[in-house]
Amino acid sequence: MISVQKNNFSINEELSKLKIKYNNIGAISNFIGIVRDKSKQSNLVSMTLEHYPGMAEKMLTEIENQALSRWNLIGSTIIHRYGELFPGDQIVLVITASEHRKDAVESCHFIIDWLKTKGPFWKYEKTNRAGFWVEAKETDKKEELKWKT
Amino acid sequence: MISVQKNNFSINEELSKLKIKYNNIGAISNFIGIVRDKSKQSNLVSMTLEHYPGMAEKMLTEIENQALSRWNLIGSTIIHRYGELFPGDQIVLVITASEHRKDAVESCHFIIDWLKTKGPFWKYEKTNRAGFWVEAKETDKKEELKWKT
Amino acid sequence: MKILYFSWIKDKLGKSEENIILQEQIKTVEQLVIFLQNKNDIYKDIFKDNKIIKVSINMEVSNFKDSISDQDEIAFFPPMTGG
Amino acid sequence: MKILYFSWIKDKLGKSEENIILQEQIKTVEQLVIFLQNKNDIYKDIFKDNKIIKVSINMEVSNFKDSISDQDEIAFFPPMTGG
Repeated sequence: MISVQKNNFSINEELSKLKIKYNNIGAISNFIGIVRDKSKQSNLVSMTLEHYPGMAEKMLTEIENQALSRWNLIGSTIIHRYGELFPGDQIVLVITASEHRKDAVESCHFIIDWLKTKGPFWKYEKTNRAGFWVEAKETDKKEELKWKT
Repeated sequence: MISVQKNNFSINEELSKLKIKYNNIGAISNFIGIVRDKSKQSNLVSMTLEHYPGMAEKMLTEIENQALSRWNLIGSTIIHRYGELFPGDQIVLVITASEHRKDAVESCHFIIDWLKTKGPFWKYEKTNRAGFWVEAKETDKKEELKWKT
Repeated sequence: MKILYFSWIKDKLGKSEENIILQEQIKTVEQLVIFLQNKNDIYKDIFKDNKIIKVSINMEVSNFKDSISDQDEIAFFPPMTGG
Repeated sequence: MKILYFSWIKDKLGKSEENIILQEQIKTVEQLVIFLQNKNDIYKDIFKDNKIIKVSINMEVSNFKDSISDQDEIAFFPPMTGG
């Protein structure tokens, strides 16, 4: 299941949905991205996530399908928010469920690395001094490349 | 924070505790181990987790400290249950929180791999036909060894 | 042809999208960029270093050498920063 | 000396712990195992293949060659299956 949404999500609710829908889950990995309190130098006021509607959903579906084909997964959830978010707010949720831990753990890692460089989202940080678009990190590209096998 | 307990845990509560206690969290990884519905061949009735009281707490503290020293973590939680559990019940929870995702994701993976071979717990599975002690998997040992660097 | 702009590219242009009628001689993204740069200095400035700008054709990440047609939806954006 | 047993070892012995007075000539885990095996066939059977049994001394995973003393808490168990 993928969703690109403005609203917040509840990890408990999403976990329950997966557990009701599927049997024999033995391992669940999940990742939550959160707006930090601090930007590079100064305190963060807000972070606005811009996205490409349509393409965001398309890319999230693509990455979910890739994860499902590479690992033995029972189910998965990818939720990515957009709009103006504040320190402590949840940005992204990835859940992967499998019988054995290796599949859940690795695929969750894969999805989050992939989102960083292939998810059509752009972050605008407002601090108490200024506002700027967050630049993509070279290290993120490297993280994503390690899954190319 | 580590805990070896009979009672169930709530992932939401544990996440809230971490988020209240620490600032500037940007990434949270977590892993939940769950009792599956099926044993190798037949349906599972229950799984009893035996543990070595004292040593279990000692080993969980040790692994948490190792994770904190190897990765740049803001906080972490390891909860491992013992006693008789039933299909769908939660067994273990690992949470790692960091500023950047790499630290949270890798350390969570490390802790769960390590628990499999170094956590002094033994699993007894009761199916509708018989009962038996679960044997350690060779692959678990291999997973743990990949962290020896 | 619909062209979308994101992030600082949108800010510099002061618009998030525009519709243009694609002239027949424009066959690739590269040629479209030159056409845009000839419009004014803002475009010229934005596309002065192509390497930091990505393009998608119909929501598919693409190359500047790729072919385009008038029915395509093109988007220009800096490297993505999701997650 | 307190000795603890876990998992199928406990089941086979029908007990989860016992207290023994360590004879002076027993200096290592290995020697303790031989002492236990001499008690009866159940111990003999359990320890017939040491490789699948692990030992801890004072809650520290240890080797069968390691030294022990009467104040130690020893535990025998199969490979752990936590998580």
